[in-house]
Amino acid sequence: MLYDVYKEFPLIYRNRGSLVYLDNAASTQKPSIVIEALADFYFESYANVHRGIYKLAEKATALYEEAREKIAWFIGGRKEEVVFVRGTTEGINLLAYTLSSRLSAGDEIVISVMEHHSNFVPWQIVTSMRSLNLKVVDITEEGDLDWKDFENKITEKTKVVAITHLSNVLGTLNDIRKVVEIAHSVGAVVIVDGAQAVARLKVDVEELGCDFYTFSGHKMYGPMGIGVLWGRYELLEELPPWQGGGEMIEKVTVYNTSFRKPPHRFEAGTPNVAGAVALSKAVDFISSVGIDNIEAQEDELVSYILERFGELRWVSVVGSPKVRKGVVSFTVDGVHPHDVATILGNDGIAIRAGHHCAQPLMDRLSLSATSRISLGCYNTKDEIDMFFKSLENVRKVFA
Amino acid sequence: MLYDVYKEFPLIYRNRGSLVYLDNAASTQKPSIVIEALADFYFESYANVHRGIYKLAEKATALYEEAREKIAWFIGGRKEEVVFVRGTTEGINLLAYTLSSRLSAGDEIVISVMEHHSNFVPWQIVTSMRSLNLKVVDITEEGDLDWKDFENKITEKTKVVAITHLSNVLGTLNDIRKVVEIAHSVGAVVIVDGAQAVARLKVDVEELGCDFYTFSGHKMYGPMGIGVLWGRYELLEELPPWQGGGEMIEKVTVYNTSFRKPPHRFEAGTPNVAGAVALSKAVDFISSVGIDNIEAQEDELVSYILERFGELRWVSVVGSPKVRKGVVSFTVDGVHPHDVATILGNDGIAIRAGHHCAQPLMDRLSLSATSRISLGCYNTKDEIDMFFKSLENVRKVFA
Amino acid sequence: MIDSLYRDLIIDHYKFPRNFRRIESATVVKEGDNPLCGDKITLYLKVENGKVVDVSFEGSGCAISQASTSLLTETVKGKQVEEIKCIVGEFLAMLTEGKQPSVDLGKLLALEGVKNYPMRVKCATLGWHTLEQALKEIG
Amino acid sequence: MIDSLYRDLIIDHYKFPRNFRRIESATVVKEGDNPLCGDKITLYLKVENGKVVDVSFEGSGCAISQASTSLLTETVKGKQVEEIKCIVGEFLAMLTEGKQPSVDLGKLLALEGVKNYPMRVKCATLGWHTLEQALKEIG
Ligand SMILES: Cc1ncc(COP(=O)(O)O)c(C=O)c1O
Ligand SMILES: Cc1ncc(COP(=O)(O)O)c(C=O)c1O
Repeated sequence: MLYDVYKEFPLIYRNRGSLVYLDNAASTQKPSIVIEALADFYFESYANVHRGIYKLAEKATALYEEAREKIAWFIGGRKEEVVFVRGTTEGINLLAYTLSSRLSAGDEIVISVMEHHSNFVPWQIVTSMRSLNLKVVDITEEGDLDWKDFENKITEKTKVVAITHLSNVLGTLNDIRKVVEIAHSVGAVVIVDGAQAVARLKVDVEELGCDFYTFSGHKMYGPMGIGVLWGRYELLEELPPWQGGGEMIEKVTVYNTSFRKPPHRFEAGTPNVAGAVALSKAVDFISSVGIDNIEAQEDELVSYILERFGELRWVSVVGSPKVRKGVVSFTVDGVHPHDVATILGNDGIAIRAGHHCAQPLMDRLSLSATSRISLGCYNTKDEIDMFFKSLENVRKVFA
Repeated sequence: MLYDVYKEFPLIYRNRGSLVYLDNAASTQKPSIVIEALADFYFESYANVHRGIYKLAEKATALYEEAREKIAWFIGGRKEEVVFVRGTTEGINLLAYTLSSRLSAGDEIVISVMEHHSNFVPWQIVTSMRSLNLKVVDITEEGDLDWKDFENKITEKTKVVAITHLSNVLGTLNDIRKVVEIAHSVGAVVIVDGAQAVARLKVDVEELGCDFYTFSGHKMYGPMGIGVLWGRYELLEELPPWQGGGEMIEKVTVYNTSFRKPPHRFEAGTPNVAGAVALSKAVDFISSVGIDNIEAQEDELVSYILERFGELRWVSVVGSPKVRKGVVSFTVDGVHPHDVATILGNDGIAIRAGHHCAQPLMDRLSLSATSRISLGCYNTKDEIDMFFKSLENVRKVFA
Repeated sequence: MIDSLYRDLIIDHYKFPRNFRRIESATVVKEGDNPLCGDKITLYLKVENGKVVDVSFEGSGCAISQASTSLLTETVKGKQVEEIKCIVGEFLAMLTEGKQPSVDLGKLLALEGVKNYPMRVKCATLGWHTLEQALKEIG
Repeated sequence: MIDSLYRDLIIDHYKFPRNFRRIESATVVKEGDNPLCGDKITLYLKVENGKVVDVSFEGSGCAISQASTSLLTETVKGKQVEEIKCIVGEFLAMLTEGKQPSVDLGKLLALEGVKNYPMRVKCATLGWHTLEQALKEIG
């Protein structure tokens, strides 16, 4: 177990005993080196990037591009395939707008019913704009992708398949290689929403075989306002720009503009350099702890949580996927999830309750909301025990 | 003069004597309170916002909404009219995509030839997508908006007028009230690019009378990755969403979604809460120094710079607008601006050289590039003297 | 502290909501929901000569939203519309602005603790905002 | 330090560029530009039996880009294409990878200082990348 990792997280360390932070799927806390990298950048190296011909600007530019390199390394991609965005949501919107501009009426986009709103709403917007068809793959009773339904929904007209790597509600780890195999067989490109996966298990985009992979910095111990869209270079090269502005152009005349190559084509305006630099420190942090160690520890805690829940007749765990990572949703008989979260919150246990930005999934499960535990690398067995102790209070209040 | 303000900027203060930072139009340095607010947020109050039912999330949400309120106050708007974006570029792209979706082929968008690429390229992209006409207002020889040309270009078909408040190359302060008067007479909405203005003079959106105003945090002593789009509520309410995802929806079903009211409708995904909170500290900083004091000091330095340039026969100042704020572009006879910037940079004088993301303006001026000084609140007369001393070196090298 | 939120009275009204039924002959039926958290209610009012002679609700959601609406029905039944409007104003001011009520809110004070839970205030006010809308409709 | 960049030789070649003219009967004409900073050149090569018998350029831009191209023309004139390819490789490696050249680059060493100015390396290499393209074309 990673007993001492929590010491690297000032907010966690200082509030030890009074705060049990189990809302890591919403956002993780930050280790000191990330916060300090952010502050240091502004203290020591601050300048806008690109084309500044003085030392500070050179330094900022170098740091920004090194961050890109580090992130490429982290996910097994190439530097020029890494586009900095605000987060997963922006990454998917960028793809929805640019990919759909190349499609024709009647073409199909396939997603799954377990997607987060960020992998639902952009597709709804662009499919209705362009008369495309949005098809939604169902899940099994256990909460796994329904492969039969998936194969049925994939046709020769399918151009894009967008699937989450790891469900933020069910904890289901989807078999992306299988998704890719089926999707590529009809020539569709595969987009993977990696928001929940990237801080929980080793991600290698080449091994997964997908075409695009996107994730948020703030869910992987990095700062807010920065995220990553990775795409195969040949595919990025074919995409038109989305946002226009500085940094993404080659030459602008009054009525015409030529655009730079990827990744710059997709980074209009002043980028969040400080965010990118601090995100690369989050990668350093994860690497130093070891992503496999984080995964093993979270797996162990998940097993423990499921075991403890199994002892409570008045709690139902939502879903039982084949492979579950870091996330457990549950409901308490006769108590609304918001009331559960309020009572736990009052005991210093931070969990999330609601639809988790996955209303279509909630509808599918015939639930209006769930309570959710989601783990981070700093969580310990003691904390899980504190959670269960507080859960008894929920029971008492509603006795 | 604001003699001591520079002490609040650690990077400026520590490098005093060896660094003269005159590239503030690209980005400003940050005062301690901004950097500390950023770090403190992560140390003390970190959580994702909205719908977290525990103390940390409540605190983060409250800080985020207070930041919105502070920024509304700063520009004389209403809280619910303030949309957080990454920066000016994203603000204009959001407007270009959403406003244009309501226009018909043949409708006209009017901009000016002094616009930054961020107020050029998005309009080029959407006008070509939707068969709209992009019209570009000329400038006078002095570098002011050509009002006659402006009135000629405005017709009954003009639906949008997008103009910079303050040119990042010429330093021209445009008379926005006059723009508004003419544009509103044909029912066009007016978008103001406030990137260069908001840290240099008092901006009051009601007084200006414009419909949208957008600016970047990093150019007003705030952090990167955060900016503001202000819009009249009635107009924001009419706009469709642009990016889709969490936080901006009311109810999502598999095939249909209803959207929240502004400003949330336009804030898809996890926002940059830390950035917004730190930006509100930049507003506190500006307010405590006094925006009028900053303006007065920059005005004084600009006069001094122009006076000194006037004494040098081998330097030409670009443009002589009626009202100039904080920005002076120039060229040195026989020396390319990149060489000027390199030699100055070598002496620790940070200026910018190039097209300043305003290639159409460069073409209009028949220049390929200029060198540019742009001021911040911490610049002093001594620093300007150091600049001029270094400029003599440029001459010597190329003697 | 949690007891100041989930008072026995609240739990009781959640578990055994009062006036939880339809009124077929209602003067006005009004639906209210908090789409962000999924609470839903339908409020039935029967008004005669400016007086609420019967009131009921149906709905689903958290303890706070359901208990608050249940308490609402108890409070307004038999009262004049004008008096009810005053109570609604006082109740909402208590929760959203932290104001001391200037009339006696009786049992409704059991909900005062909600004001310390900003994320839950919307739950407690759902029924009351719906009532406000309903009263507007009858003029 | 600035003198290591703007050596007298560079300034001289900037002010008085050598072989700054068109070659009407050129074997290959190649344009190159750095759109991001606006430097532009056109390179003219006349090749006979694998040998560059004449070379010239036209262009505009900063001192580094123009002087570097001027020096280029002086360097390659009269040399075999194969030998030139080698020089191009060594020169680019010196500036972009900081490698010690393994052949004597002669006057070109005056440009070595550029490697300390990362934002200017593209200026110094513009002519050379254009030459590379041109040589590819003649095969
Ligand atoms: C006038 C003007 N508009 C827009 C921008 C773009 O701002 P940002 O890059 O922060 O989006 C800038 C700054 O580069 C500018 O000077
Ligand atoms: C699976 C999944 N996808 C996408 C997102 C959206 O991420 P962000 O809000 O950082 O854009 C989230 C997080 O809320 C998520 O859990």
